[in-house]
Amino acid sequence: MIKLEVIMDDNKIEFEPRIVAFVCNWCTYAGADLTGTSRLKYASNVKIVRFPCTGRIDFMLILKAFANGADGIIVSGCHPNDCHYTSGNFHARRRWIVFRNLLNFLGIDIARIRYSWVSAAEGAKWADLVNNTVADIRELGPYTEYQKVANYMEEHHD
Amino acid sequence: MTKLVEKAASLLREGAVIKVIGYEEGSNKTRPFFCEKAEDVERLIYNGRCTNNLAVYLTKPELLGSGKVAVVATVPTMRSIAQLVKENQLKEEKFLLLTVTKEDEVVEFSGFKEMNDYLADIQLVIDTKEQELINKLDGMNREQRWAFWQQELSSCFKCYACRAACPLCYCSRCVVEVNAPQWIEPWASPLGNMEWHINRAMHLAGRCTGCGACSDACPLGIPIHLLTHKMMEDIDRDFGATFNNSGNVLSTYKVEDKEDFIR
Amino acid sequence: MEKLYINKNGLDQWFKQMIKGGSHVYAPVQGRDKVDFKRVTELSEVASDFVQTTQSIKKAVFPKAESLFSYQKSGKNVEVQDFDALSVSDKVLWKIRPCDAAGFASLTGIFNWDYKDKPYNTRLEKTTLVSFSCSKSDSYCFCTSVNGGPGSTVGSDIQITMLPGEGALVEVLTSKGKALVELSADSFEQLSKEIDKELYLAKVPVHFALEQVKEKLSVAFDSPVWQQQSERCLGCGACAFVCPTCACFDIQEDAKGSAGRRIRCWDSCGFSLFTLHTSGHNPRPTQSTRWRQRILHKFSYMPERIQKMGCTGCGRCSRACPVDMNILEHLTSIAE
Amino acid sequence: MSKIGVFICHCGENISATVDCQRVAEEALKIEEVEYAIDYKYMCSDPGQTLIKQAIKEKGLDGVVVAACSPRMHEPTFRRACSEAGLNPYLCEIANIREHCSWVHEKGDATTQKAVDIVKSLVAKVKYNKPLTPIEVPVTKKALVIGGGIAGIQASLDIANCGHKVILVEKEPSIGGHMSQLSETFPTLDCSQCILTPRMVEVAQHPNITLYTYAEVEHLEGFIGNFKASIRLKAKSIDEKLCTGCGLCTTKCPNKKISSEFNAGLGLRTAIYVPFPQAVPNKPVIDKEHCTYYQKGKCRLCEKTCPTGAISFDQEDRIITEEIGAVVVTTGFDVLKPNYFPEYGFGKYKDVITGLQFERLASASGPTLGEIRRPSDGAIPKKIVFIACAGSRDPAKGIHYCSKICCMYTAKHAMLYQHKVHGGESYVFYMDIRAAGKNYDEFVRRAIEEDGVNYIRGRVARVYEKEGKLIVKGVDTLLGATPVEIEADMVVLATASVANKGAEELAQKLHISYDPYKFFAEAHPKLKPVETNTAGIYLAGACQAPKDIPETVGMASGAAVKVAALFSQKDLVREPLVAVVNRTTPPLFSTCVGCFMCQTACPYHAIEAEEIKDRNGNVLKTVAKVNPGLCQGCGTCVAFCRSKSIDIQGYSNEQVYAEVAALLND
Repeated sequence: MIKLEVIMDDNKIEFEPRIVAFVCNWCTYAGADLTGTSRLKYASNVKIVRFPCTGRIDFMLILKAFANGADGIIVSGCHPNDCHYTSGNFHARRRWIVFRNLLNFLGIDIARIRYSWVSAAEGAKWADLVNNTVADIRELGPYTEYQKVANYMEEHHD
Repeated sequence: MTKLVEKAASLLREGAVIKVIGYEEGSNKTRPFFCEKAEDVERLIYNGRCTNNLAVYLTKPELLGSGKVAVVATVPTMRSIAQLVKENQLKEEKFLLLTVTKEDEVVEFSGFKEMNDYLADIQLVIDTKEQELINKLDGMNREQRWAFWQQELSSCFKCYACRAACPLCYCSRCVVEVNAPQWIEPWASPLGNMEWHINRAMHLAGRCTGCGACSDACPLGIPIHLLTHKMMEDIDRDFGATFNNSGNVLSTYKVEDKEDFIR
Repeated sequence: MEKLYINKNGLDQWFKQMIKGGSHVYAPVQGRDKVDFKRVTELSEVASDFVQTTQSIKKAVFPKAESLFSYQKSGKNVEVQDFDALSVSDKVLWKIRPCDAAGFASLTGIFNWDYKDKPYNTRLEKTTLVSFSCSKSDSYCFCTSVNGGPGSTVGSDIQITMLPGEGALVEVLTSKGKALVELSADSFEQLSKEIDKELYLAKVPVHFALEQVKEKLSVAFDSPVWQQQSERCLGCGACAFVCPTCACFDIQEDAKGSAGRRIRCWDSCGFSLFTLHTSGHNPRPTQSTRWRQRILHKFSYMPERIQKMGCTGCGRCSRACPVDMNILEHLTSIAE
Repeated sequence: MSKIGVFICHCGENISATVDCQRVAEEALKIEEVEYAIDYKYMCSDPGQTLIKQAIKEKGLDGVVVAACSPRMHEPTFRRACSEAGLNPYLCEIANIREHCSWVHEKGDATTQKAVDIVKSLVAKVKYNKPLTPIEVPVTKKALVIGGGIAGIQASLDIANCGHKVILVEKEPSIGGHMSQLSETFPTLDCSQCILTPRMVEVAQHPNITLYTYAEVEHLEGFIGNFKASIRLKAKSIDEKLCTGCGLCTTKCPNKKISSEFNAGLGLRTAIYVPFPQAVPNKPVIDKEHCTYYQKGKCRLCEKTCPTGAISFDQEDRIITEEIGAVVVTTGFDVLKPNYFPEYGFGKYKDVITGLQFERLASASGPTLGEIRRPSDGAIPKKIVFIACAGSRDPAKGIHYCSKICCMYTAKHAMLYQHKVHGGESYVFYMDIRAAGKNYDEFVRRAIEEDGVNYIRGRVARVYEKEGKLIVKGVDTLLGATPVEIEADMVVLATASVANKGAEELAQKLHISYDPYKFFAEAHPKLKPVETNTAGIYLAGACQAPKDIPETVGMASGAAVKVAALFSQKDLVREPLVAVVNRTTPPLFSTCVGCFMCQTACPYHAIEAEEIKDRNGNVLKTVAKVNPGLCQGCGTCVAFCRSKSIDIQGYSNEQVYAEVAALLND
């Protein structure tokens, strides 16, 4: 394993957020490709999972990402009216509205989930989105609250 | 002899139905009653204490048998039936729907449509006690809400009484039983419990009729109905779509749906 | 077997010593609207006025989910970490009911029948059962119909009977009980006179003759009674999970990346999935066959197999049932 | 246990400059079930591909991950290579370590580690990949064209000329559409009918085309290659086999004062009528609403007149069904209704007319035989005002869009007027002149410069009558908003083009989408302009948006090519990345409970109901079924399905779950 932590001057390890991005194939994935083609640099903390459409992104994947140790999540697809499948992003949007309210009601930190529309032409926007999200999550710190719950087994706390 | 008993007796005697699903007196509370014989009709009761949502039985063919079944439906039961109809789960010819008015008169519906018309005039009343709890939670900061729900949900032991009592949880294979992949930890643990209750709420989004059967059934008294209840409120506010006019919120959309968090 | 007296102050002191000694003490605590077992550190946290907790305290020895072993893979190597007996803490189960104490005997029978279950036995060994005899009962209670009673000491390490004037009779029943008492020996007094604890016990009527139920059940496999009784059953697991003797479990794998663990968790014969085969065939296809299994298992199979009843008459299942499946009522009707 | 091969491409130095590719290969080899891992300079080159092919054969790989550029680049290349080595192409996944890694991060351990993580997640995914085979759907090689205007005519002829059968359905008694009503066409001023009628005749005579006029599509079901259409043939009350089209009946019909649709209300027709002399088919129909016999039970004069006994009063509507493989929708447009313009006095003053009416006045076959005479008294207008953008680009009228053709036809109208009325004065009020098109701007310039049409940039506020003149009050914004008042003899409104009246209803029948203005929606505004979201249904002409004739014809030919391409294969072959509803053993058959809420989630109407029956034909269960011919693989239904009964091939729940877990876990 290659160590990712950056050793700081005062010997403290700077927190490197682990972030996954769920993106649609047609807009944001292509937008991120364009970021690459344009050689725009951004933080390496974000790793992309490709979906055909934001409509495909199961809300459970977001919870699973947190359970598996993600500190932040990006969800991004085509702008409204630009969906390759015409309405997948509209369905997704409605799902996120409902889901986000529910998570907030349960006290899950919704500031760690960043939603965006990034088109295939918005390579620069993708780089900004990643950099801003990494900065924000770095500020929020590791999502230990959730990870503690994820690894909890009652018997060990008896 | 109440009018309900008379009605049930005549239905059974004439063979119009093979059974009447209603309520009887139980131990310290009322309970569902499957009345199949005319001589048992006297056990049928109907009053404000009849709180079980009988719609839960209507999606279980093995319980219904092969004939017409009469259902003594409370308002929450009727709301659930209406939603089940929207979801293609009930065959009209299979059921004879009855309800009892405040004046103890028996109303017999000619079909789902008539039942819906009857329901349309009845306002959905929100229990003020529920609202207090929701307001209390809304007043908390995020960390407090998290602590509240962790405390509540970690006690859950996954008996799935909430699922079993909900008329709209009729899947033959529930998502918690899906193991490829294992979306939700099947054992009772803080994470698995929370994931289960989030799934339950999401799956009921826009479908829940607010009957409260889930939390009534919870042996541990976890206020799980708050999740679906809060969601009903949010959906009503965000999409103006209550179960009365849609019942299908997550598989539909409007171009003009408003949000303030996608950038 | 030793009988002692303890006054209110003594009780307080003794309890403090237990906590100080490092034991995890579980006792009934009044929640928002239910009384249930929670870990406590002060005697004042313990609920006083209640008939029965919602859940039994079987999770002390049979957790709702527990890791049987864990593993870590690195390359082609796998390192397995067996169940760690040392991780189990000493526990005192405080103010359990005689029917709860009796339940442990059934569980022990199940977990030692064909295989000595290490996690279970380790936990039980480190657990001391302090039951309180019952001064109150309700219409769901039927311990006396299943060989128990409000003052039964079966299964308990210590039994306490509260006396008028806030003192208590302490029956020290086992060496484990004795060890617990010795934590604070000077808190106890010798009895000045014999105390008839029967005077302070609830009156729980006998509702049916157990032998008669067993006899009826032996020929009831094909009876229509199962269908009649279970029609309203929703098929949830509430009854099994609150029950002090239900021990059905499932085995699950929890794997994340290169690490993982095998988990044993509660299950219920009331779930349709419990017996579902991969082929799609279900040998217990309906709720009535599952209900029959529940009753027969408790009242026929367990007595036959491990010479223990599968029911202690605590009535929790009836209280917990969302559709008022009252086991006492059903057993009585079977007996008739 | 899988045997996965991982192939890491340097892409010259595009990847290896910032990512330690050798290191990635070493780390990849440590992943469970990875049998082989190697890095190479150019994986997409022939030797690179050979490397993959050899490893598949020699190591017996059952999964391949190529860590290289974006899958949008070379996924087909590497899948083909796998296929050539005998591995199902869908068992190959691409780890994007160029666009998403080496190009966007600086050289360093973190970048190499990210490449490793990406490889790990794709390895985790590929373990769950299933071999897939392309979907083959049989195709009925017959097309349905709805609407017999120039778009429908062109599409029908093109498809028919490719050797395929066409059914052309037109709701009016004759094909021809709006184009047949036009006088001359811009920018060449050639006679519309002269160029159109030969095509109309060709349609009627083409052996591959079946023409149903006075007919409408009632219902359409099925999917690409396999539609079934019900078509209502409205009763014409004429036996077409007997009718010779002699026209005697129309001369005898006593009911002669019916407003003629063809003449846009400026002429009259009889109740039994042929819409216009060159109509195809040139046989009359009886307009039941206006026929004295149908209304009052007496008359039957036409029947008595007809020499062949072709009148058939008791004819009824017939509904026929046709099996077809593709549909081209060419239902055209409508012009904005007159009641939209009270400020211009439309409807109040007879001499305020629409552009379409002007076409009829200017047409040699029109009510004035091509002379510009005003409707009120037949006088030749000495002064005429044209108002462009009558409704278009006017949010107050609810129309935000530009109708596109009005600038051109207004210039044409003014020009025609100047040609026909010597010494006449013409004015055009306009907002902007939009004359983008070959020879279009030149045409407008000609109107202004050679024919002396007065163009005034500004809007008209009001038109009112004063002493027999129409007073047009407007402003000239180029002269500093100077008020302009013109005493005109006639006013022509370039009314907005709007969607056809029944467009919404038709869209719903066909399950295609439409925009807020009820114009039918193309599948993609740039790259799929003639496709709809429903596979196998195509669009051409003004039913999609306002457009002129050459554009319409081009689009019609485009749609025809789509149809011909579809029909050119024995079977329709599609990528198998589609949703599938699970099937399982009895008694469950499927975990789908048949709530059918997925149907509203599907943008393509690809989800059908399937009845599961026992041997005696009793329905045991009704479950959802995805039609692979219609499904486009968006997966919205998958995310919606509560019981996880629908999954999507290529992005299955197991695949994406494994991918996410592998990205985050060590």
